[in-house]
Order: sequence, then structure tokens, then C-alpha cells
Amino acid sequence: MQVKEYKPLIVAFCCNWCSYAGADLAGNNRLSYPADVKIIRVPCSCRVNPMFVLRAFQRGADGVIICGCHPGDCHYTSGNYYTRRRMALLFSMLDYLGIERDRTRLEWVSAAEGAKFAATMNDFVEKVTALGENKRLEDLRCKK
Amino acid sequence: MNNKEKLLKEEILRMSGVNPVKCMRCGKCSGTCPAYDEMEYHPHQFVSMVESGDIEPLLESKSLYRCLTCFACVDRCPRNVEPAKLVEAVRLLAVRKQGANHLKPEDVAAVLDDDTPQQLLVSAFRKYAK
Amino acid sequence: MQKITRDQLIEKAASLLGNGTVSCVLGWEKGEFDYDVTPALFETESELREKFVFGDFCGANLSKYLVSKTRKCEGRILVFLKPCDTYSFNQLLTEHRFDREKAYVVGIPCEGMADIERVKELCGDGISSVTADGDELVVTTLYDDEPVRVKAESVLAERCVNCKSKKHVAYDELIGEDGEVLSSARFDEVARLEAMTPDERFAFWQNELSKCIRCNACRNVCPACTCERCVFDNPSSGVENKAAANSFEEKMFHIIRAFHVAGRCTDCGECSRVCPQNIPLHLLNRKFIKDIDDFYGEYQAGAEVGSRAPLVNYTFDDLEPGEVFERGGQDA
Amino acid sequence: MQRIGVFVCWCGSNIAATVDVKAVAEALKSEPGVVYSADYQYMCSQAGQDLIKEAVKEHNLTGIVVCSCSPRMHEATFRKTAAAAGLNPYMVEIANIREQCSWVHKDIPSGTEKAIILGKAAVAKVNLNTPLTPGESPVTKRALVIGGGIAGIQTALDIADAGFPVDIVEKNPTIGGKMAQLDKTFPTLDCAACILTPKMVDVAQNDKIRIFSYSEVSEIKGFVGNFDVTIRKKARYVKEDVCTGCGLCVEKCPQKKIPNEFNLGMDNRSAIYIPFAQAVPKVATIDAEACTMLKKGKCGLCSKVCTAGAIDYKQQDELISEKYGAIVVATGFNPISMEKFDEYAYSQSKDVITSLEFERLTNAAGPTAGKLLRPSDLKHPHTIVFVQCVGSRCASCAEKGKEYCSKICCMYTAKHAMLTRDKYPDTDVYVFYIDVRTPGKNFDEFYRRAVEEYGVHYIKGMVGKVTPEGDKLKVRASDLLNNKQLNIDADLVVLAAAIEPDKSARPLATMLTASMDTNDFFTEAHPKLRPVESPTAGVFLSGACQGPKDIPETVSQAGAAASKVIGLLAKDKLTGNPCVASSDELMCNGCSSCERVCPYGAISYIDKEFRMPDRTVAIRRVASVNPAVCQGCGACTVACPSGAMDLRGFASGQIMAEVDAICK
Amino acid sequence: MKVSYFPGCTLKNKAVMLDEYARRSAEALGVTLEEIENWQCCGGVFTTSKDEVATKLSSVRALKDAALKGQPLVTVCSACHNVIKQTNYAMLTDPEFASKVNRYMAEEPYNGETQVLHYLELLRDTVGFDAVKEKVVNSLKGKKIAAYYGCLLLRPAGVMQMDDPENPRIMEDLIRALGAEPVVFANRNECCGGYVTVESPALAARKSADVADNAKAAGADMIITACPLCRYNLIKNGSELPVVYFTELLAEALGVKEDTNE
Repeated sequence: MQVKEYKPLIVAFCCNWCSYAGADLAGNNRLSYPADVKIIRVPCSCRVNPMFVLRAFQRGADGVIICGCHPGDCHYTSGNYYTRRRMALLFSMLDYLGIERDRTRLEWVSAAEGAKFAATMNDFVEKVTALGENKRLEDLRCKK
Repeated sequence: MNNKEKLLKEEILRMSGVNPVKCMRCGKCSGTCPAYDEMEYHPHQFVSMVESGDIEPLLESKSLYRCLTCFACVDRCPRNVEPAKLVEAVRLLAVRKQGANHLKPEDVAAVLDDDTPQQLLVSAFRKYAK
Repeated sequence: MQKITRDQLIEKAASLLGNGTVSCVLGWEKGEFDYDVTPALFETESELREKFVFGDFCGANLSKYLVSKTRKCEGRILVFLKPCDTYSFNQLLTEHRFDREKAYVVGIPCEGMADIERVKELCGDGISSVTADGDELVVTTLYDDEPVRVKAESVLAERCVNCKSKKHVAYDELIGEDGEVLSSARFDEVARLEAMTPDERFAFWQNELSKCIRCNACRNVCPACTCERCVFDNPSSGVENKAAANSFEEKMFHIIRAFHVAGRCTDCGECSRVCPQNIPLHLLNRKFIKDIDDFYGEYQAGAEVGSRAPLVNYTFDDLEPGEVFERGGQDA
Repeated sequence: MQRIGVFVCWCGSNIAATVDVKAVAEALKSEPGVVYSADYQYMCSQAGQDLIKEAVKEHNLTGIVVCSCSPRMHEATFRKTAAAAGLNPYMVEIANIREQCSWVHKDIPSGTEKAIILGKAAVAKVNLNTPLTPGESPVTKRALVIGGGIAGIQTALDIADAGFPVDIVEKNPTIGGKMAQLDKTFPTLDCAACILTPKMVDVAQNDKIRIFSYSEVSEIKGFVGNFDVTIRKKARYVKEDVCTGCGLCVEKCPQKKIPNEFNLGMDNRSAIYIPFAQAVPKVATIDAEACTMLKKGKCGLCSKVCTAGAIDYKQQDELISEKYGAIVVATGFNPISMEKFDEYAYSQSKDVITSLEFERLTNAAGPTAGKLLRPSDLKHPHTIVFVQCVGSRCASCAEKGKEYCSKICCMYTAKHAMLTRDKYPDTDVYVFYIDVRTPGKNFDEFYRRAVEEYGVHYIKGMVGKVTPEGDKLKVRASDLLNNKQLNIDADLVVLAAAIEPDKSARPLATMLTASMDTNDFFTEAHPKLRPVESPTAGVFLSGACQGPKDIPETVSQAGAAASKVIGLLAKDKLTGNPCVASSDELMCNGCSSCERVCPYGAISYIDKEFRMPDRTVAIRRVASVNPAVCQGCGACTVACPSGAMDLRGFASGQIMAEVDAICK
Repeated sequence: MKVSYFPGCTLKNKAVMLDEYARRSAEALGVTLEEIENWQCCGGVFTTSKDEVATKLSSVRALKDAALKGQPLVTVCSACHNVIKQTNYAMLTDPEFASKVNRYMAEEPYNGETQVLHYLELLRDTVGFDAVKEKVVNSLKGKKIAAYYGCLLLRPAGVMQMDDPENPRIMEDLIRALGAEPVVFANRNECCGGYVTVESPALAARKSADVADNAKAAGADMIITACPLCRYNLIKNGSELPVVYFTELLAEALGVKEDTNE
């Protein structure tokens, strides 16, 4: 039997003003990162509902990363501060339920940090790949 | 900073609980110190010398025994650095060495008079001897 | 054994009904057995004398019922609240869920409520009656000729063993003396779980949550779950589901529910009390409370009306989620 | 069901080199709702846009997905294209297959696969898109400026100059603010009165500007373009329109022992007073707490001497309601209290003064008519010690003072020292400093002149204790560079007290729902790019209410705030961003969670009647979003436990659909 | 009411009258000072170093004794007050230190529960200066009195929390309550030279003179203090003004200065 190389599925939520622009900059500078990362644009990281994160896991994502403006730089002044609290608690709860920590991450990426965006994604993909398929938090019906 | 200096510094910071990097070099501690003129190293120098690991000269200095522990530097410091606690830590390090007591019982007779309060003697021993 | 009696409460309620201060009374009513007491609304003194009960099984937190009852009842509603219930009362006020003027709170002391499951552990099934006698409970079962006597203390509900407060944080009048906020060991169990390996934790929760039958009892009793329409009942929310079809959905429901009440949950423990499967649901809520206390400073929801819940608040130097993990616990 | 057209762009070889665009177009053809799919070399070109427009008409498209470069690049372009084709512009979604796909992935299979997935996500989203129309609201073409110091004056003048009416609300009897109390201004040393009072007169004479002096804002409702403001005009017991400002009442008033605020209590005024000669409006005000007539009903002398008949002891506070399109906050600053710094003996000696008091002592209109005399015995001081950073740059844990640098003290102290040496060369002047901070045009040169030409003794170190003894002030200080402790017998000690926002700012911020930092300075919408706007739309910041500032900076910020106001008032209607939050009343709990996280104060609550399932009627509190104020961040959508709050254009359903499409 | 009382070594010896007047005045004001049994000397100065445990045990024992009785612990001597209050603060705020100390404590651990009051605070907060004023039988009207705080009563302010460290008024308010006129002088919160008098008598002489001269220049005709060492230093170094304990002044005003037992 041929073993297919494991490719994780990563959902990245990026805020429109900093991190999405940072991802664009990574593109402008041709900094590569795995195609496993799929970006969803949101106006602000604070738009990311924990339900979205769980939904991604349900539908088979192996890792979810949320990127926003650095604290203090939020386009909406305070959105990312709420994100920080929400995700700190959510991730801690997932950890409490025994879900691997490296499947979730919150990262601050500014519009100027194309290199950081690419490096973060490379690192995140690497960690999730190491964990392998998401078995602990998945909806079996959604798996092929 | 060599290794010895580093260890000394760590010990002083641990004993005193002071974080010298909070200092903004305003000099108010030395501006308010009532024992300033008696000291070779002044409160602000204690802070910067401890920070740079330059503690040996402090250990040798008479300045250690001139601090009144009046906490004027502690209360008036705009950055909450607490220089007096550093002086105290360095002094303790000095007098805790074997035979390094700065005050010995036989020295006391010279300063005694009829009115000397007990408080003076117990304080002095606590400060100068181990 | 409770220090106050049913009669005291009925006298109080009757006099307030009589002088027109209140028009109805929110209290407890006996069910089929002594121990399946349910919340009920009483409108007359005779109803009270007939059906009102008070005793070691009156654990139900009545504050939530004010949301719907104040909309229906003309005039003020007398509600009996134990110390821990008053926190929920305040939290609901903070969230503007009812009009303070429509409630008349009589704070009553609480010596801790009994947990029928613990009684069953000691006396077996088939319990037909449980009555209080001094600091003991007299348990009659179908199978024993002689009633069994157990110390009331030995069958206290977990939330009462770890009682967080004997102080009423809201009341219009008090019966008996007010107590103090206590320092309890309520986070010990959470800490024990945190100290496990991720695999052990996963196994623990997998085992517990797989018992869930999605009866929604936890949601329906929770004083923080007073949403006009729950996201799980709303087809457009994207998470609607009526029955958990697999282990993901068991977790999803409880994580989202805990998250939605995070910072608002007063740790009243009603969720675990009503769970027919005895899932320790309070351990999810307490995890959030413990994290909030650890990360953002101690916060007790409902301690005061109008306080800003931690999830609608922030400071510039809050912990990063990554730092949270660095602080302790074992990684996968 | 939507009828969606998919347009895949090659971007020359930028996309086509790594992504098989034809395969993408083909794959997306079978997605739900897609009725047309095409690829083209340059979608953003005129020809490409025409292709889209034709397809819209030909296939009756209701939605468009463009797989191309970043939406940050051409979203606006394709929205216009859609509008030109008769579609709602918000029915367009972009799949970013260039910056986030072809440019970062090397091999064609994985690039193509990802491009297809991104396309599917965009299709899934468009399927749930609804036409959005930006809300419009009218603009009241009048501005309110709160605070009548130099910041408020300049802002008002600039707005009026553009032809818009402006009202200034000033809590004191006269405009002029702190600048009116200053003597000379650094670094050019022009006299403050000479440059300020003409501006005050301009304000008074400008028919576009109304001054509400001795007034406070008591209520603010509404939102950008449409503020409803209530102004409380405090009773001054003098008819403003009748009083000629002749000053006879002031002269005759028998109650003359009232500490004079304008001179910081260093001399006295009468119970009826005009703060200073150039006051605007130049009308008298009766201090109700000092006036014998108002307190005891006896006296009435001012009324008797007033030939104009302006005195009215029965005057009441008056509430004025007015509509405004924009509000400028210019509430300014005050020196902090020296109470917690009594090591400098401020409470123990009259000869320990603050720098603002020093300004009055050297001002020709001050208590000593401009002669530098020390307050205790009116003798000329021969040794003066200036202490910098009193209460500034304190650690927060020290629990006194402020953490920030007050910014203006280095320069005004250099000015004080220089002027003292200039007028009184026999005076020894010491300045104790931690750092001398002089970043500003001609600032460092100015400070160096004080040292080099005027012989001011600048000493790096801090004063630790001031002991009044006899007629001297014994100053103990450190001289860090010489490693000495200095003991100076001074005649006068001047403290450069930290400055803090005026106390009126905090309640005002609450009324405006404008955010403040921990020091009560107003927060700007963006620290670099929107420095004169508050995050609350329609509220602008001018002067020291936003942070410590000197006069040149204040005036430039005042002008900048004015230009922002003018830009706003020049519009007849405000077109909002249609991607705003909205609440489903049926699901809303009225719990206030959303309101608490909203940085813009866009959410308010109304009581609404609902028919319950059992046919009773209940009144419930529900959230209502003002679309003109909402900026669309979405913080409220997550704070809402019931999911009643959603964000248009980024609805929960849409984002979930994207997640689903990606994870399929 | 009853409070626990820690007199300290000097009050049993060279400063007997500081103690005696304190007790008599307290009785006159309806407060009983219950001396802690078997108290040990506080050591005269607080050692700020975090690793000093043994030197703080005597204070903790006294504090615990008061805690067991549920009483506040009252001190008169500035030095004892400073040491005990700082020790208590460390017990309350530094769990690591507290656990080290508690290893030496029998039975129940102590964690800073006791309220440490200086006698002046007892007068101000418990008795109330108004009540003191009512009990005055010999008004000290006409006396101009300078209150000398020294360093120990006020600093470190965050710990001592007695009064504004730069602008205190507790003793001035007492002086006013006794009918006299307080004289505020800037050096009232400066150090007299303290124990350094052993090391450098000249320094102590200078510092004491700074204080005494400043009080005199401010127009006082008497200095009061709560500290035996301050009083010693000021007198020894030639204060032109009389230096007396504040309890003596209090006893005089309350009419209990002369021993009535004989």
C-alpha cells in the first residue's frame, strides 16, 4: 500500500488591516509557505468567534491560527485585546479537554511583517504536521 | 561582568528584592540622603554599581555603615527603586562573613553614657554585627 | 439541616402577600418525592400552606425564573434566595434581564444542600422519603424496614462542600444572620485535572461528555443561559443541533456553552445538580473562572451589579495565549 | 439561489505560472450557484472589466467571484465594475490567488488545488451575500468646541474661517485658558498676551462664532453629523448682553478678599469680578459663594453703581439645546497638586511655588506687576532653584505623580531661568534636571543660550528636600556629575509640576463615549495616522486633552482638528460603510455585552414591545446599532451570547460557509 | 476596651516614663494596655533583606500572641512600631517569607492577621482626638509645640500607612486636641542620626542639630517625640528646646502626670 504524504489542513483567520496585508506582503516578497494554509479574511481578529474555530476543527481542519494587529495597533483600537482574552481562554479550555496545544495559535502580524507571516505559517504547519491528523476534535461524519 | 560579579549581583538582588534597572538616574536618593557626606559611595551609586556588578568596592566601603536606614531615599524615589534595601543587602553580605562584624561588644563601652537608650545598642548590633 | 424552617418562610411570605408588598411568591414545591423539589410560583397564602416546601433539597436557584416571571406577573415577586443564588440575581441584573423593582428578595441562610445521589450512595436505591432530624437525615427506602439515618454533612452537594460564600450580595430583607465570603477549595479538582497528562485529560472528558444525552437540562437551569433564543436552537447560527451525533458535538455543545457563560457564570453549580448523567459540568465553568482569576485577577460574577465581565474587558498587558501555556501544565 | 459568475485572472504570468487558471475556472463551474465561469489574462483591464459586465447581462448574474490579486488591490475596482453592470457592488467577492497563492507556492498542482479551494470559499460566501446599501445621514453644519483655551480658540477660528458656525463652551467666565496666564512664550519670547488676545478678540468679533462662557456641557446625544447637545449656562448674575465691562462694580464691591484664581491665589479679587483686563467676553461675573447680597440678601452695591442695569441677582442657570455635526474636545490641562510632594515644602512656605505661579509673578498684569518678588515678604530673590520633573516620570507603583513626561517643563524652565537672569543679573539661578528634553525647532538652541549666554546653572541631579528656615529655603540636592550633595540657601524654589488633563475631561468622555487612557488623556483614533480624531466618529481632539503639548504643537493640532471638522461639515450627507453590525431584536437579550466592547459607542438600547408565544406582550430591552457610528469591527458579534448580533458583509453564516468550503 | 501592648526594651529601662505615661493616659481614656506575655526585644531596626528570618521571629511571636486574643497590637516606641509593622507587612504580603517564619511557629501558622497600631493611631482612630480633647483637664493652651516624627514612624509610607510621609498631621492634631499650638517644621520627618551615633557621633550630631535648629527657627518652645533614640540624640547634641515624649504631654493634659497612687 502506498502511504500518501500527510498534508495538514490549516485555517488561518487574518484581520483585514494588518495580518491579511502582512500575508499579501509575504506574497509580494515571494516568501513561500505551505499551500496547506488557507486564509479567511475578517475585518478584525475580534470578529473570530470561537464557534468558527470549533467549526473548522469539526470539518476536518488540523490547525487553526488567528492573526491580528499587534496589541496597541488595532485598526479599531481595541478589537485585538478582546481577541487575546477570548482565545487565551478558549485555547486553555481546549488544552483542558486534552486537545493538543499546537493545533491552535494566536499571532500578531503587522502589515509590514511579511517575513514574520511566512515564518509563522512555516512553523505552525511544521508543528501541526508533527501532531498528525486531528483525531481528538473532529466530526467523523465530515471525514471522508 | 565576570562570573563572580554576576553571582554577587544575583545574590544582592535576591536578598534585597530590588530591581535596579527601574532607576532613571535622577539622583533624588542622593539629593535627599542625610548621610551623604559621610559616604564614599552614595545611594545612586549603590544602584548603578550593583546593576553593573561592581559590588566588591561596595563591600569594602565604610559607606555601608553610614546609611541611617531612614528610608528617605525609598519614599522619595520617583521610580520605587528602594536604594536603602540595596545598601542593607550589601552590608549584610559584608558582615555575614566570618569575623567581619563591624561592631564588637568591647567597642560599646566607648559610646555608652548614662542616658544611652537600649534601643541604640540593639539597633547598632543588628545593623553592624551578625 | 437548615436553620430556618418552612413555617418561618411561609409566615414571611404570607405577611408580604397580605400587606400587598408582593403579588406572588417564587419558592419551592414538593415533587413526587421529598427530594425532587421544583421551583414554583405561589399566588395565595393557602397555596403556600399547601404546597410550599423548604429543606435540604431546595437547592434550586430561583433567580433565573425572575426573567420570565417578572414579565408575566403584575406587581412584585417575592423570591427566596440563598447566598449563592444572590450572585446569579446580581449577574442577571447586570445584564438587565429583569427589573430590580419587580423583585422582592428575601435572603435566607443556607447550611448547605443535600445531594440525593450521595444519599443513594449511602442508602441505596428505592428511597421513598427523606426527612431532616437535627443534623441527620432520616431516609426511608422501599427495601429497608427501618429508616436509615445519615449525617446531613456527609451527603452535602459538592458545591456546598466547597461553598464559596455565605454572604448575600443582594436582598431587600434578610431572615437570620448574614455570613461571610468563604475561601473554598473549589478549584482543587480543576487543578487536579490540569496536572494530568493531555491524554488522561482527553480520556477523562471523552468518558464524561460521551454520557451526555443532550437533554438540555444544564442549559435550561443555568441562570446565565437566559438567551431569548439559544444558538443551538437557531438554524442560522451554524451550530444548531438537537442531539449530539458524535463525540465532537458533545464537546462542541459544552465548550460553546461554557464559553458563552464565561465571565458571567457565578459558579452556582446548578448545571451539575440537574445533569441526569451526573457529568461534572461545573468543572468546565470552573476552569474558565480559575483561568480568569489567574490571568486577569480575581473576579466573581455577580458580586456586584454593573461590574464589567472579564470577557468584555481588557488591559494593555494581558497574557498572550502562548504565555498561558508557558505558565504550567504538561504539553501533549 | 444566486446566479454566480466566476472570473479567473491570469495576471499575465503572475498567477498563470503557478496556477492552472483554466482548471480553476473549470472546477468552480460545478460549484453551487455558479452559472458562468471564465478566465482572462488581465481581469482588471478595461477589456477584462467589460467581460464581466457583459457576462452579468448575458447570464443574469446576481453575484460575482473574481479569482485574482488581493482584495486590498482591486476589490474597489471590481465593485465599481459590478455597479456599472447594474449589480449591487457588495455582491462581489475576491479569491486572493496571487499574493496568497501563486506568489507563495512553487508547484502547479498544489497552487492550483489551493486556488480552487479559495475560489470555492469565495463562491460559498457569495451564495450568502446580500445587497448592501450604505446608510446615509444628514450633517448639521455647525461645530461645537469644548474648551476656550488656545486650542479651542484656534480650532474655532479655523472652522469659522471656512464658513461654518461654531460654538465655544468655556467653563470659566472668559476664554483664553492657560495661555492667558503666561508671561512670555518659548522659544521666541513673544509675550503671550500680545499673541493671544488678538485671537480672543477675533473670536469675539467673528459672526460665525458664539461663545458660551461660564458654561458647561451637560448632555450629549446623537452621533456623527447629528449631535444633540445640552449646554448649561451657569448663572453669573450679570446680564451678558447689557454689561459694558466698565468695571465700576468691581471697584465698588466691598467684598475684596477672595483668592484670585487667575493669579493662582497669590492676590485677591472682589466678589464681582472680571478675570483680567482683556477677558472675552468682557463682562463681570458674581461669585455666588462670596457675594454678600446672594448669601445674605444685603449689600446690592454693584447693582446700585451699574448704570447699564446689568446686575440680576435672580438669574438662574439656563439650559441651551443645540444641534451639531462635529464636536471638538479642547479641555486642556492643569498642573497637578503638590500635596504629595511636600518634601519640597510647598505647603510650608509661600516661597515654594509652581512654575505657573512663577509665570504670574513675572507677568506685568500679575500680582507683583511683573516685578519678581517672592510671595512671603515681597523681597527680590537672589537665589532661585528650579526643580524639574516634579511628579512627572514617576513609576506607577510609587503611587504619586504621573508616569509620563509632561513635555513642556524643560522649555518653560529654560525660559524662566533665562528671563530671570536677563532682568536680574544679580540673581543666581539653579536648574536641577534629570534630562533636558528639547526636541523642537530652535528649542535646544534656546536652552543652550540659557546656559551659555545667561549663565544659568544647570545641574544634573534632583532636589531631595527643601527646609524653610528663617527667611531662607535650605535646598538639599544631588549634583550627579560632580558626585556631590549640594546645600543651597535659596530665596525662591520653583517646582515644574507635572501636568494632567482637566478634571472635566473624564465626565465629558463618558458623555461622548470617547475613550481615554489610564491618565485621562483622550485616546486618538490611531496614534500615527489619525492623531486628531477620537475613535468616536465626529469627535475630534485639540490640544493638551490628548497629551502634554506646548503652544506650537497645540496650535497645529487645533488647525488639523479644524480641517477634519471642515471636511466633515462640507458634506451634505454622510455615507457610511455598509458592512456594519446589526442586531436581531427577536434574539437580543439586552444584556449590554455588545455595548461594553464597542469602541465607538455605536450601540444603544431601546425598550421594545414583543408579542410572546403565549400571546402576552412583554417589553424587552434590545440593542440597536447606529450604522452611522459603527465601523464594522465585529467585536460585538462575539461578545453576544445569543448570536443576535451579526456583521453585514462578514456574517457568521458567511464565514462559516468559507470555513466549510475550505475544510471540505 | 482592651488591646495588646508591646512596650519594648527601652521602655522598660531608659524610657520608663514613656511607658508609664502611656499606660496612665490610656487608662484615663478607657483603654487597657495588656502587655504581651514574655515579649522579646524587636531588635530595634527592621532588616529589609528577604533572607533574614531569625531577626523577625520575636516580632512575629508578639503579633501572633495578639492574633490569638483577637486584639490589635499597640506600640509606643517608634522603633518597635516600625519593626513590628514592617514584619507584619512581610508576613501578610510575602507568602514565601511567611512560610519560612511559620516553620518556627508552634501550632497554627500566622499570616499577618493582626492590626498593628501605634499609640498615636489608637488615639486618632480608636479613641478619637475629639474624645481626647474632652478628657483634657489641664489645657496646654499657649504652648508652641513642634512634633518631631523622625523617620521610623512614617517610612516606608507604603508599609507604615500612618500618615502622609511628607506632610503628616497626626501629632499636630494631638497637640491641637491638648489645647496647644502645633508648630510645623520641615525637618520633622528627617532622621536624627539613629544608631549611626555609634559609628559616627559627628553625623548624628549634625543631623540632630538640623532637626532641633529647624524646630527652634520655626518658633517652637518644645519638641515632642515618640522615639527614645530621637530624644537621646537631640538632647545629647544640644537641643536648645526641651525634648519630651508625647505621652508625657498627653498625661499632663489629662491630669495623670503626677503619680496619684502615693
